[in-house]
Amino acid sequence: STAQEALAATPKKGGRVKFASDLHGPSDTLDPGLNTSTIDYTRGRSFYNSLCQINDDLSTRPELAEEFSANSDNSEWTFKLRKDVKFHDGSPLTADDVIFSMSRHYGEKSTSTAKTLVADVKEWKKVDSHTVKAIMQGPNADLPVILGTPQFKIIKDGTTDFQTANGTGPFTLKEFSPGVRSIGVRNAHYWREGANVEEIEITAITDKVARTSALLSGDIDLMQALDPKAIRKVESTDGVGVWSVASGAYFGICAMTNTAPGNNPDFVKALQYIQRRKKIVKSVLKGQGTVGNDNPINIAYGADYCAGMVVKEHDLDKAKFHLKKSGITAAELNVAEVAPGLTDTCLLAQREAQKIGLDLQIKKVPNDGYWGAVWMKTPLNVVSWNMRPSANVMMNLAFAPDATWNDTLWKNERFGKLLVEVRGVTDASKRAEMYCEMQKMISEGTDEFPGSGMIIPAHRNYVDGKSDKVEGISRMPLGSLGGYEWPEFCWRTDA
Amino acid sequence: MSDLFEIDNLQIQARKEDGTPIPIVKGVSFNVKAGEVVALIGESGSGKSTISMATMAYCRPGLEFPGGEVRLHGKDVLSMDPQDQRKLRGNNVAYLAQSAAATFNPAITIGEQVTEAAVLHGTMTQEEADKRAVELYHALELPDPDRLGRRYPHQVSGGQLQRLMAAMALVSGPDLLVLDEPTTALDVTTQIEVLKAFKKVIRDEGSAAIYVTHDLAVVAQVADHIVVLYSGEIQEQGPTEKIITNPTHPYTKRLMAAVKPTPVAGMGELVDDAFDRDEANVEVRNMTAGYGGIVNGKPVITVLRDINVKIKNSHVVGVIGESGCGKSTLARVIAGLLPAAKGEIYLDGTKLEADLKNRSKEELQKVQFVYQMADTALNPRQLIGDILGRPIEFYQGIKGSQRREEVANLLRMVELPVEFESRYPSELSGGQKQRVNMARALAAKPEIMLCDEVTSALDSIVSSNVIKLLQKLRDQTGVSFVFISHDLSTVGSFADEIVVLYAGRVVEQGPVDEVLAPPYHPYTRLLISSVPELRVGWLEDTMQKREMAVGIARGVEITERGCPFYNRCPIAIDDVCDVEIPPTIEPHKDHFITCHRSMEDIEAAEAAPQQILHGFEKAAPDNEKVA
Amino acid sequence: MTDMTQNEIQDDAQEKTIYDELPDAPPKKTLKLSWTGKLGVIVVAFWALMALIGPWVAPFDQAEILDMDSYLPPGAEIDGGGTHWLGSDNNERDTLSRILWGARMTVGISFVATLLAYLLGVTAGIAAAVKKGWTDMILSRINDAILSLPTIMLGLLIVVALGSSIPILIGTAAVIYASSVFRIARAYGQEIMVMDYVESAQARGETIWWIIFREVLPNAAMPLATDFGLRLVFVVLFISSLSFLGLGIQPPNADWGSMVRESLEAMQFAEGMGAWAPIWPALAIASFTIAINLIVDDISAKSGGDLAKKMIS
Amino acid sequence: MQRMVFQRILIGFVTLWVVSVLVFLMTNALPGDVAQIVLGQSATPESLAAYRAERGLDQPLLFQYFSWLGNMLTGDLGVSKAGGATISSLISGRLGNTMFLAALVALISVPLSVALGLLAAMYPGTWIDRTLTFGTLALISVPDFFIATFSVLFLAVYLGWLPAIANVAPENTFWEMARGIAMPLIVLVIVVAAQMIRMTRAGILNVMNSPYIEMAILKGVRRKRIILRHAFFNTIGPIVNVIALNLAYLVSGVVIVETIFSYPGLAKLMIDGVQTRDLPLVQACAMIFCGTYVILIILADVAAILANPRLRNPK
Ligand SMILES: Nc1ncnc2c1ncn2[C@@H]1O[C@H](COP(=O)(O)OP(=O)(O)OP(=O)(O)O)[C@@H](O)[C@H]1O
Ligand SMILES: Nc1ncnc2c1ncn2[C@@H]1O[C@H](COP(=O)(O)OP(=O)(O)OP(=O)(O)O)[C@@H](O)[C@H]1O
Ligand SMILES: [Mg+2]
Ligand SMILES: [Mg+2]
Repeated sequence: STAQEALAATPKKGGRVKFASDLHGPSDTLDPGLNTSTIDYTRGRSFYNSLCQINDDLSTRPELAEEFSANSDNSEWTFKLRKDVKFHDGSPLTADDVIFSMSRHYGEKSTSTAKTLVADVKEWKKVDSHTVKAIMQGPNADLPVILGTPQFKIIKDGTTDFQTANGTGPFTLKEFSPGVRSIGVRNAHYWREGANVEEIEITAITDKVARTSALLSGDIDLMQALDPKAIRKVESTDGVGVWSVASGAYFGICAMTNTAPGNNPDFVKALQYIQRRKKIVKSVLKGQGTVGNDNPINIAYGADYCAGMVVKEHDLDKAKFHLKKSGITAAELNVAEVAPGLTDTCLLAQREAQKIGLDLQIKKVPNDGYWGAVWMKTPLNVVSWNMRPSANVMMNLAFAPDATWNDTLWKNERFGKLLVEVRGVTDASKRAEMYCEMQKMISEGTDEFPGSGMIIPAHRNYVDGKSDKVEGISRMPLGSLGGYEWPEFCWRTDA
Repeated sequence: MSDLFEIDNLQIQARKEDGTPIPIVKGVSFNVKAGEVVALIGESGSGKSTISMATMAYCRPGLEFPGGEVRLHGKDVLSMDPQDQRKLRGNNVAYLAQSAAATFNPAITIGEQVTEAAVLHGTMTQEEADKRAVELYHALELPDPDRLGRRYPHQVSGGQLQRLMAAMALVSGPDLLVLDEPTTALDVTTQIEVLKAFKKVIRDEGSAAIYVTHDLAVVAQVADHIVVLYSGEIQEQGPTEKIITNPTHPYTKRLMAAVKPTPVAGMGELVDDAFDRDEANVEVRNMTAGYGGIVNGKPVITVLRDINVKIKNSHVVGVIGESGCGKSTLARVIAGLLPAAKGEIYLDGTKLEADLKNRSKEELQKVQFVYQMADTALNPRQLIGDILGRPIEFYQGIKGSQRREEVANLLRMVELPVEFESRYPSELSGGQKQRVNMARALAAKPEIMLCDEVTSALDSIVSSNVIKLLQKLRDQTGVSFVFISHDLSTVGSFADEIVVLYAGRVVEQGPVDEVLAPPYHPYTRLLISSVPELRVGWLEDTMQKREMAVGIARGVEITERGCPFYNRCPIAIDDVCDVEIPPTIEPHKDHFITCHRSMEDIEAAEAAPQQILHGFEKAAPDNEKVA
Repeated sequence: MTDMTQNEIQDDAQEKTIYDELPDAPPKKTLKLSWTGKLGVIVVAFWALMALIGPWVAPFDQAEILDMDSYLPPGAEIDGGGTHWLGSDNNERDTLSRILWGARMTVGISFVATLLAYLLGVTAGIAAAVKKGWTDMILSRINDAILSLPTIMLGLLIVVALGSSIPILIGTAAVIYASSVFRIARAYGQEIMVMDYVESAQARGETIWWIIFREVLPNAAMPLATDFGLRLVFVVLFISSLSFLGLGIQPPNADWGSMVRESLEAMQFAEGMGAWAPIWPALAIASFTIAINLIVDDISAKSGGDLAKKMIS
Repeated sequence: MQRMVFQRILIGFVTLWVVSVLVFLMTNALPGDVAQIVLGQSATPESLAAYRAERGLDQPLLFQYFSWLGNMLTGDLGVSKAGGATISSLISGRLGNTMFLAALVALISVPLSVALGLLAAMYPGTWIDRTLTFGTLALISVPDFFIATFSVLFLAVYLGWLPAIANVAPENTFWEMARGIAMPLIVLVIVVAAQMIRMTRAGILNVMNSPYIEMAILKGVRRKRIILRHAFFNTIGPIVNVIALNLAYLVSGVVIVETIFSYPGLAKLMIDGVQTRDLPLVQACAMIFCGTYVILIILADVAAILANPRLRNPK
């Protein structure tokens, strides 16, 4: 894969890389359990390590764990830790550190943002000083991938103060000013080859034009979230380029199923048929995305994607038919620009809705407080999801009947049962069949059991910008700039 | 003597909205020789100020020069290039503006303003100019001459400002002095000093002067040559002696005829008894007032002390006294603009609230105050029609065309053209503003009018007409007046009773005939003998009298102890007058004099003023005690 | 000397005749406009007209998403027929049409909001100066408190708390800007308050309203008018910054400030004249505000510049 | 005079107090339950209650207010709920940055705009005045975000003269600092200058009809001196008020400039605080803004008193 290729190209040592994300602020944190944003994830990847690391194809390989294995039905996972790993303060990594790090995702007092992902681990057990065991409530083949996600970084046993980062990562923390910048210096005592660059600076430039300008003018080397409209400009400028990775990330409109108008399946269908999916990919995403089919899972999830489904084309007749059947003529859609292009997408929908006689009022609401006050609270709203490490995790987060973040409060018991069952299924074709059924339930529903109420017109790529002088960036689709893997592997051609 | 300055067929015009010209000065020509004083006299609004400003190639915004020449040393200043015009102003020609109070910049010290022109034009260094300014302050009898320059305009009185303005004009020793009503705001005693100073400068430096005034008696003292203006045209001009004694033009004759004689007893008219009730219309009892807020029941700066005044129905009470003695303050207290610290005011027998905020609209209407300074009392952004129309509408609810009719009547009453209703105050002359100011009070149809120097800027004809108008009003409607003026002849002829204020206290009070006839309070006497007479050489004669020299050369000192007039009084008793409050004697019924001396002493002093030398030693011209 | 003056003089002064006739109506003091002022009137009139009829003269609907690319240069032909005279925006909508539609929002809202701000700020500010004492103290402290908070923050709070609708938007802008107006009006009010003519009006028993609007205000009108001209721009920009936070005018309605803001990226992203996308609405704002200010200048020149012209360097 | 200044300072404290009440009430009136927003989607009833108890949010509002005020007075600004950093540590560096930039802008813009305003007033109606009028109006009617973005594109991207982001890190050299701060400086000067220029001009022309100006002309005083000495000193009161308002804006209102140039200042911090409902942070920022404002207003009032002898030496 690309990561390996990049590594193979004999990186040069030294130099400094400056990265600008799109958001930061006083809530910046060095506590992996509280991480929620790209800048946090990047910082986490610089100063900490995980037990397992995710490859570009979403398979896993060991990181702090020397090796890991499961029992026959994937209900018990054993991780053997490396013995040569030291924290930045010089203390060695032991099983206690892992047990402590994991324990922070449990209990009432836990503030972890990823606790639901590991809720099915019944117990973390220390086997010996360098071996830990996860005993599951049921079979789950996805545990290593989950542990590869940013929140599960390993910290020193007993850490409570996160004004500094005492991790095992490729960089040691030199400066951390929330909302301003963080600086890491190459960890000379890293347990493996380690970082190529001498220093990284992690900051954010909130304004997208300013961020792009900073890249174009050479003031930063890497930037997160390049506006698709800027691609042409960046590509035509010497010395900088676009780093676009197709992913399963998506945005869409949520029609709450517990209330009107979303509880009317025909209304949802009408909304689905007015979507100009290809146009959204072409114009709004400038080609940096793939057509969505109201299905959270796409090709980026590999085998779990149900490839056989027919994509709903833009069809005003069908839309009109369903709208008529639903008897609804007006609705209000709350929109916050939580993902680039979302407002444009909604405006497009508004325009098309007008053509079928639906008065779709758009109410722009501030991003500020959106997740608390609007999302999952108003009948029609919008959402944006990053890609998750597996289809199961994704659907578990947002579609399971009891999921806290179930966007549309869609309750389909059968879906919930399948979601748990499939984790234990090892037979590939059986598994594919089950996943396909689930995706159809979400996207189309059946006559008795309506679909999820999600309108997902497109999946977007992670589109970032980089200087040509920085190499060694992977194509892992779980986050920007190759899933935040770059701090350890990137290198400067001019170093 | 050669002609220093010539005005040749000068024309100045304004324009109507539609662009048609309104001529204001219609071809005026006269010359000024070096060392000569030319007086411009004429009715209010005849263009005197406009012509004086034209000497510096300047006209007010809205006016323009369509023709004529103004030559200084033979060169036409109107056609000079602007830089040369600027160099001329304040240097070769110095100007004393008509309303001193408004002409001083409130943000700059007096000293800087006085010396500014001389220093800027490079005729003197700052030190030289300062020195000369101090000399002038001395000459003009200004208080505290050495430190006066560091004060700001608001820290001196209106009369003092006018003298400072004179110092400003005199400081650079210009070729031509243009003095626009330089003594209107001054009481007679101070006026003498200022006139003296002008004469001295003109004599010593050989400057020429244009002296604008409506006061013919003053003209007789200072001018060599008189130009009589009417409606922008010259009616007559000639040597002073000739014009005064033998005017030929009918207008000049009328002007002379309208001059009031020196005040004497018996010139007041009898009151029509139609409205005559014994009951006082307004009564001020035991009033003490001042500025700076009231602390412990006493004003921080006490100006008036223990004042008792009764204004009977349809009576005129004249208030006279030197500049700064508290005349305006008295009127302000009655009007409620300045709440008294002590004492009461009664209107028709009912007590008035001290603060006007607590007075009823009816009470406010009944008592109308005419501000002394018309310049600041008229809103510059309101048309005259609105200024006059508002009280009519406000008090009587008259609107629309009827209101316009009323306004027109008011304008006619004060002898202003009806079309002035659509002018702004800045487009009027000084006297015209003063009349509008008075008309505004008339519009309210008051029961009592407090007139603060309403005729000071008016020529003799208009002034006597205004007084006639007031008299007519009194006779018709029974309105009573508090008439504040330093013009003793006007007071003498118009008032029924006189209150003489000195340094915030009543020194004499009584019916006009009593007050203006002996026995006088020493201060009243000084005032009366300082009124200029309409004859050439009066000033010089007066200055001969040593008594005058003694009495005049003093500032007013507001004291708490003793008699306020002590330091100027020719018959003061040391260790008595300066420590004890003088008693009140009543030579006749209702005539009160406040003095330590007995009636006999006072009468004796009248008889032989020259012999009373007491106090002369302490009155050596340069007196440190006077601050 | 003419005969006429002769006659006049011989007449008794009280019976003058030449001025005696009352003109039919007092001549109006009309405002004379300079050429710049006239230009201002023309531009303002144009935008006022567009505020009324903009939607009907615009070639397209403001929400019409035309099947082309975003940020097309001016003059680009549209697939379905028609031309983007000023190019298109990020959503492939016609910029010219949106500017014409937006006139209503921008001109209307900013004008009404500024007027309200003035009504509020001037009244309270001069009232504080006139009344002095406790009224002044209380009004000034409340005002200072409002003023000391950043405008965006205040706007955010008000709109978040009360929701976003055009009346609320106008009210918010009015309250926020009234506080600045208050301070300036009060500063001028205090200087004018000490004049005798104000005292004279008080002595007449006039109400506070009369004193504020007839005695004091006309004398501070010129600097306040200048400030009015500027504040209008601030309101336009304020509304656009609220829109940016998702609080302002709701899509697809256009307002010029937001149009500039939304298409700002074009300066970087778009090619050729397409990069002018934010400039057109910016020009619309500029033309409107400059025009208003040119008129303001003419009004104020009437009350300010006369003596200034007599100065010599 | 001293009494007057003292009085102003006292009034300043009253203002601060009023603001503290206002800030407290307003931040508490923000919609959405604070605990809910802070804890986000992972909130459980128990953790919400725990959060409320920990923050004292279950106490009566009045009590909360006084304990907040008490802490504030003792210099304890509290802890940011999000990152856990103390608010004073979050603020201190940014406060310095904000004040530095504001001071620089003030230093340039105030003399510049007063001078230009005076110049325009000196030659009203002439081409100088017209040019200045058009110039200032053109600048003021262009939104600040437009100027900022344009200058980045032009000066940083196109010409490459200046960095696109404002580098003010402590390790930078003076030259780097100067280059880094140049653009925000230019943009802010443009943003605040226009109003000051216009208002200075208006203030001057407003007193130009006074008789004392006529007198100065009649004394042959030059244009420059008339404006500077005679007119200007009589209108300083209103002008310093406008200046004070603009300087207060420089401290609290420059969100856009801070965002576009990534300049770490207080204004952006406060907006971030509002967005994350970090109430202690918002309150602390608001109080700082108010404090600066109050100081500026006191200075403006004192300047007005100093410039006006009628106020300086009341009768
Ligand atoms: N606002 C004020 N504050 C303090 N002192 C004042 C104030 N106004 C007037 N004075 C002082 O009060 C005294 C009386 O003033 P007032 O105006 O009554 O004099 P006046 O008799 O009317 O003099 P004039 O003839 O010059 O008008 C003067 O000494 C004056 O300096
Ligand atoms: N800007 C103007 N526009 C129109 N008319 C004006 C303007 N300024 C002055 N006038 C008129 O010019 C005439 C002459 O005014 P001027 O001030 O010279 O009178 P004056 O002789 O000095 O009178 P006073 O003795 O009352 O001061 C007056 O009738 C006045 O109304
Ligand atoms: Mg005059
Ligand atoms: Mg007086």
